[in-house]
Amino acid sequence: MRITILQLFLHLLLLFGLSPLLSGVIGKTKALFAGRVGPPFLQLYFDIWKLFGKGLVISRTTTWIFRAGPVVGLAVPVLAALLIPFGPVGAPISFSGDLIFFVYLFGLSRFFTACAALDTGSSFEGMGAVREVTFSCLAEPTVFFVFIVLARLSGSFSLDAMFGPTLAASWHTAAPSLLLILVCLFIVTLVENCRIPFDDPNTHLELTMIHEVMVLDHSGPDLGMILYGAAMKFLVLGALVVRLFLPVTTGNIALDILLFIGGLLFMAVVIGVIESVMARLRLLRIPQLLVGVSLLSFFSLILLLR
Amino acid sequence: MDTLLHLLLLLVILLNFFLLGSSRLASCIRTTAFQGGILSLLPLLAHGFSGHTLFLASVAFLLKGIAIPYLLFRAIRQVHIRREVEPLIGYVPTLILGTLATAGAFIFSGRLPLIPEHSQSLFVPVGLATLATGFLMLISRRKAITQALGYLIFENGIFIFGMLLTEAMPLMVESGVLLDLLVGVFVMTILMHQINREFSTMNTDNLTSLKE
Amino acid sequence: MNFLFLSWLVLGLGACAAALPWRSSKITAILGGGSAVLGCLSGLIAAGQGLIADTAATFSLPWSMPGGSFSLRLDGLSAFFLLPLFIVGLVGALYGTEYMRKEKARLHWSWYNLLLVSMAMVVTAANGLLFLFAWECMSLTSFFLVITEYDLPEVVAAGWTYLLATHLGAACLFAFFLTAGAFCGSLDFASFHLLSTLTGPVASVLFLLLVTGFGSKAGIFPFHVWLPDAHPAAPSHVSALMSGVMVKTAIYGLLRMCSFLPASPAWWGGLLMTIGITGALFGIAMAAMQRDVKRSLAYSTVENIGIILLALGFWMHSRAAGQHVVAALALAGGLIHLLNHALFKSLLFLGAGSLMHGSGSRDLGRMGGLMRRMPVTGLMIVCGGMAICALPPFNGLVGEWFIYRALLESGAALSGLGGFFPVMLIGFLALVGGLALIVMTRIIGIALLGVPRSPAAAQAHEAGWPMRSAMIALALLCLAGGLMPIQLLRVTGRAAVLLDPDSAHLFAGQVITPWWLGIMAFLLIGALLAAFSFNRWRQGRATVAAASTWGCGFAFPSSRMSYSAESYSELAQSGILCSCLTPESKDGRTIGFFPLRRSFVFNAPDPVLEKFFKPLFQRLAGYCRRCCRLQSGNLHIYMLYVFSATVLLLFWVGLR
Amino acid sequence: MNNMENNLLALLLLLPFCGSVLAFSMPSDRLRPLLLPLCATPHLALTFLVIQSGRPLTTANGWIGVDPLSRLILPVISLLFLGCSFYAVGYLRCRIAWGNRTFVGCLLLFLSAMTLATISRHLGLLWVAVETTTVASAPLIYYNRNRLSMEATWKYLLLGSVGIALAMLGILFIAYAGLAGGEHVSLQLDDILHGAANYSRPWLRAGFVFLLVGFGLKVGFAPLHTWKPDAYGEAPGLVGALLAGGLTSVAFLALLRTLQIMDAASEAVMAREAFLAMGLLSIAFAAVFVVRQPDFKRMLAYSSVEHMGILAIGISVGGIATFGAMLHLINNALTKGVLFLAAANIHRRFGSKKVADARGAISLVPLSATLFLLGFLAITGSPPFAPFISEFTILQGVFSNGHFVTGGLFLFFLAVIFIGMGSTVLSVVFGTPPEKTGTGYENYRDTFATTAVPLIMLLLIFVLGVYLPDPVRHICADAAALLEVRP
Repeated sequence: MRITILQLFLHLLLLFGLSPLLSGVIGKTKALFAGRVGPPFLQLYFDIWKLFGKGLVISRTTTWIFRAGPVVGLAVPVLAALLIPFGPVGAPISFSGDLIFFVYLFGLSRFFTACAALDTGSSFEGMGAVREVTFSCLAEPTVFFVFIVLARLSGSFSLDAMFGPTLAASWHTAAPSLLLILVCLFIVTLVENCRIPFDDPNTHLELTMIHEVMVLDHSGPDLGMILYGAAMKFLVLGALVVRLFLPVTTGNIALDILLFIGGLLFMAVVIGVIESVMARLRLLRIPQLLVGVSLLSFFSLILLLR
Repeated sequence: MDTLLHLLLLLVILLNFFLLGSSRLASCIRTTAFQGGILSLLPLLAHGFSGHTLFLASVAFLLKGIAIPYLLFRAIRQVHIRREVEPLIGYVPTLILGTLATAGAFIFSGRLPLIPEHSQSLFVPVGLATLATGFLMLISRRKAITQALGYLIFENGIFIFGMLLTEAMPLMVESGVLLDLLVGVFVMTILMHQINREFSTMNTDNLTSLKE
Repeated sequence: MNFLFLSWLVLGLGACAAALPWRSSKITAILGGGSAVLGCLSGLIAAGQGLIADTAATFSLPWSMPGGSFSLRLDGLSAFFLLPLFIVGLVGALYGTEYMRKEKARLHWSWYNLLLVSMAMVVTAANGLLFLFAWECMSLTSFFLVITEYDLPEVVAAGWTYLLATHLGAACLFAFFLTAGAFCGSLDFASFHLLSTLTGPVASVLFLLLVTGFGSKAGIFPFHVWLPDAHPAAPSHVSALMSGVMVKTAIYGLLRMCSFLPASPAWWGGLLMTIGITGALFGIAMAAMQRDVKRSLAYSTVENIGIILLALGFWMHSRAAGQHVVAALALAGGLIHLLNHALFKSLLFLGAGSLMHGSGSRDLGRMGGLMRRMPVTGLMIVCGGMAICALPPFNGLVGEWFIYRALLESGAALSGLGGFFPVMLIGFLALVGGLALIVMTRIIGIALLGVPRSPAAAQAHEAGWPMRSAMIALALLCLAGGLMPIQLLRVTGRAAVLLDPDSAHLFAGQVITPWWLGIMAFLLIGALLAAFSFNRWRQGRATVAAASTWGCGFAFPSSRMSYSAESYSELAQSGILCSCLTPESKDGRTIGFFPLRRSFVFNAPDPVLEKFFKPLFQRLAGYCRRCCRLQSGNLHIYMLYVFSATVLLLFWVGLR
Repeated sequence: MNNMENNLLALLLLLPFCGSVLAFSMPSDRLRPLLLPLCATPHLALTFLVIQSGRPLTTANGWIGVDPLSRLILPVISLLFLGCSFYAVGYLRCRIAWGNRTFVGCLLLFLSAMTLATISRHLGLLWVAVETTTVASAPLIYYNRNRLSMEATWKYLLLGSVGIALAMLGILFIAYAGLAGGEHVSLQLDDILHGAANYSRPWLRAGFVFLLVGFGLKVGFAPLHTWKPDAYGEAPGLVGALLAGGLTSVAFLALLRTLQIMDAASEAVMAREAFLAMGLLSIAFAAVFVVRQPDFKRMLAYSSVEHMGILAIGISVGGIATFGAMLHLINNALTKGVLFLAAANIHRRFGSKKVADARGAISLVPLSATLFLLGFLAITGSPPFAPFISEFTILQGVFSNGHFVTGGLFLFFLAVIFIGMGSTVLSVVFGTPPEKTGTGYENYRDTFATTAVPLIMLLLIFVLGVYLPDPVRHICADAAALLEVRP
């Protein structure tokens, strides 16, 4: 338990403080590409703060599950964040086999968001729930294959050790498969957090949405908690991608943290670039692409096993 | 004595062939009665005159010669049919099969070791031949009465074979055999009467509705 | 051991008492249900004693049957299987007192009590003949329970397929026990250790007999065809008992007999794993397409049995390969999942039963919005759903966690292409987990949430206190399992040690302890409470207004506009599942300008049954009927048979 | 043997015979059925008295005697007849219009013939007794007096007589084998067994073949079973029960006598192989014919063929299987009794034996339908009932003597028979009842008289299935010891 209370505080500070900033950066990059000024960096902070203060309007057909959706949506990313290292800051909790808990934790949030969507009884939420549940079912094998490759390289089964110091050394030994996993993890992050190639976060056409349409009926503090949870989830998965991409540790804690934050912002810019360059894929192509990605990650494992 | 015995046995085989070949019912019954009469003489010839054989011969003559043919004639009269319809496999093939069966009987009895005093007698082959003829009539004939006749000849075959063992067969069992034969045929005639009343014909073609 | 006899005595007396024609069915319910509850209680004590005691309690009585002896043996493994039996039995009895309709209840309780007795006897029998005796009594009593509502033709058809499958399975078991008895001289399990001296091929034949015999009762993939029909046909607390426990007695039989067979070669484990994973994928795919709630849950039993078999097969495989840590993990995973499945599957079946009891039909298309009218049942079904999808705070995750760790450890350790197989299994298992999520969100979303789809669903009434308390008890057990996984491991350790002696030190030690899972479950609940209090704090000041769901401008949203059961799984069918599983749907495509009234009919019969077993049996029956022409009906042919038989026998005798 | 046993045996024989004579002479149709139970109960009492004395006892001239085999079969016949007689009282009351002079008379004659056959120690006497059973049962089968029952009777009679004639030939061959072997010629079973060692081989074997075919025809082994479905299908259920339970056991006893002779003549191996072949053939035929059988009484006939095959296999394998076969004789008789009587009630209620017409019996005649279902489960060897124990013991004998292929075939055919019979029974018991037909059968209800007997028999099988009482076990063990092959 080499984690000290300071590191835990730093961990939570990064989680709560930094997560809304990423969507601000993405918004700014897309605006830059589109030649417009775009919303300020801190737009999401203001939205969440505003929503926490507003009143609540809920549908007559809903039950307690509708109110439980946002609660789980907020609690799950916080707990997931405790399991993974933020750059140099080690994971507060790490035990052998926590990757399984990590994956099924996100399963819990998916379960409640889908049920909350179905609770309103409207066809749009139903559509969103079906898509969310079906596509995530294809993404899970990819996550597991990524974790197996890392477990095989690091020799341990806890996320903290997998994304820990051994990562830098393994880049030299198994660079090609690590590169493949990086791509796969990046795509999974895009799928899970409703970014452009798979889902359009700020579209208004319900037929094309996946995540947005599920939260259509939420309002006030509930909507705030959902947006904040989504941002934190984006940060958690982003942290994994960045950790994979920048395994270097310079020994000085402050410099490493700055490097980590820079990596995150750079990733946000990359996603912003992708979103402005690509359009949303047709809905039927997404399962094929997801299966392709899981085969890719499986192939990277074969590269390793050879 | 033996030559007379052999003659009678050969006569029985000839009667067999006649039965297989003939189509008229009345003559068949008379032939069977005649064959029954011959058979009832056998115990006297084979084992001399003793109380046992005398009684046996008389009972056999009474049943085979008189009682059963009378029953069959009565059955025919009630049903007033005269002629056996074409057997399943035709007269000539039946006769050929009859000869084959008799040859088989002789070969088969050749393989059975006989005790010295019986070695010359023809009882075993003739018995088996008559048995085979009876079986053949049961298989090939259509009319219920001819099937009953076939059963009678079948019994005659066994009766001939029984001659070898008269001292082994106690009186009571011998008469039991004949009694059962009589009751069997009696019940058959009653049934034939019912069949005729039900189907207004004696052949058993329409007796095939009970099948899978 | 004597508590076990006490429980059998109480159950037996209850069975006889309930069979008598009492005036009011209330007395029958009290007598039958009461005796069942008491019997299960004393049974639980016996199971507890069995688990705690180090040495196995044995009991033997000379039985007049040739080759048989009334000998019982209560060791760790039997006690482990008695636990879920009496828990689910107790809860089912409590549930049944209210659920069973008046007129059908009379013989029901005697069959129910006898089923409990026979299952307990199967698990503790120590003699081949007694085992088969109890085994077939179990099949018969469950058959009579399945056809409780025998006036419905499909229930009778389901009962017949069930009886057929169990009887064919029992034929294989007969073959196994008789061959084993022939080799070891006696049918007592004590003498079955001689089986370990068998050579390879004979042991493999015995193993295959075991897999077919017990497989047909456990609902293993190719022999599962009766399960999706029989379980829904039975009353819900009986389906819970059958799905949760009876299927596990088959797994018990497989394990107990395999412990007698010689050290298993690798391909045994491989066979079990392949059957297991195909069964899991097939089961969960079919579960996603059923309109009938209980039929979907029955298919999910096929899936969970597949997962248990995968774990046990992997245990055999890695034990043969000498990886003891991986073997211990897989065995622990298999047994824990088996125990957990008994709990959460019974909870789900009881929940589905109370939905049916309340809303009057099992069809998802006619339910909807039942959560508002049946809050407790709804909450219980959500808990069961979370447990079956292995979501954290509940016990479902503990079993799957061990299985995943076993697969991961062997995937990481094996070099070369050996590691290929466990990794592929992980991929499939993750896919099955995802599909399970689809199935459960479908059932909960369509049945409980949204807008009522039929007038009956609109007036659904909540279940009475016995049904609710039964479900609450099971839900609490599931939650306790999730929060205290150490206890689960300690309970399964007693059984696992008997099966795999050389992994005893692992179960005692810290190598495979799920301690952290419990901590994380507590942390999760803490986080949820914190988030909930934050939500209440922020919402506290603002006013909560209720309005109709935002319908993008539609003025009168109706229940027909919300997602239905078929449309929910349609994307999964087209996207993921292979074409051979797609259900038949006579869709009412509208043609022409003024289409008449169109209807859309959708059902998903079991493809293995429809495309393989039914045509096979029809053709066999056709051949038999053609051979029946031998009985042609005319006397001459019969005479010819007699004559030819005599001649043939004479020739045969002559030749010898 | 002192004269007390002497006249006990004589009484045992004469009682049913006098009953039958009385029945034929008694005028009133209403009182005559009461004769049946009046004769059956003392007959059962006498049977138990006779088999009390453990040691085999024979009369002075040695023609009549009780040995372990007859001590096993006599109570079975007597018990079955007692059950059927009580059932017959109820049955004949509701068919008073048909008149029952021949029926009751022949039934009692049938019982006396069967008793004679069981306790006869002389082959000729055994032959006469079996012939009398054939002739006595012909009118019983013809009781329904319609075209089909007449055809069934005609076939039964003709095939039966041919079979009996062949058996007679077989007995003569055996006698001549003694003559050819230089032994004192006699048809006494004890003398034959004593001198069998040096009988001449070819005569003995030919005799065995004729006896096997002759009595095999009465038992109903596979190629010779063709009369069984017609006879059992058309006869009233009561007669079917007696034939399937009683007559087959007696005919099987005759075959066991033949086996005893062959064992004594150290020809056991060949004889047992013939039995094994016939047994397997019987089960195979039964399995093929029972699938999709449209008539549930004919299905019971094929089940009887199957169980005779099982007995033959049990005897042929030897060891513990012989004990199983002896036990199976008892179980088979009782279970067939239950099945046939329940089937009779269902037939009477629906007025037809076709599975297409007789549907949904559970809602019309609930008790008989349940008995029919439980009887089916018993006959196909489901545990709580006795046939499971005996079939399992036979299988134990088969497997422990290394006949794995036979055991495998046995189990396979049993499974096929279960499927065939199961679909028929379940559609009869659980189908949807047909709408009101015009026939006058609707007013038939399950009365105490018609369902008490099968219920008691079922309870008996259940008790035998759960716990095998010692006297039954000793009887079976002694009978099995008699058939053990002395090396």
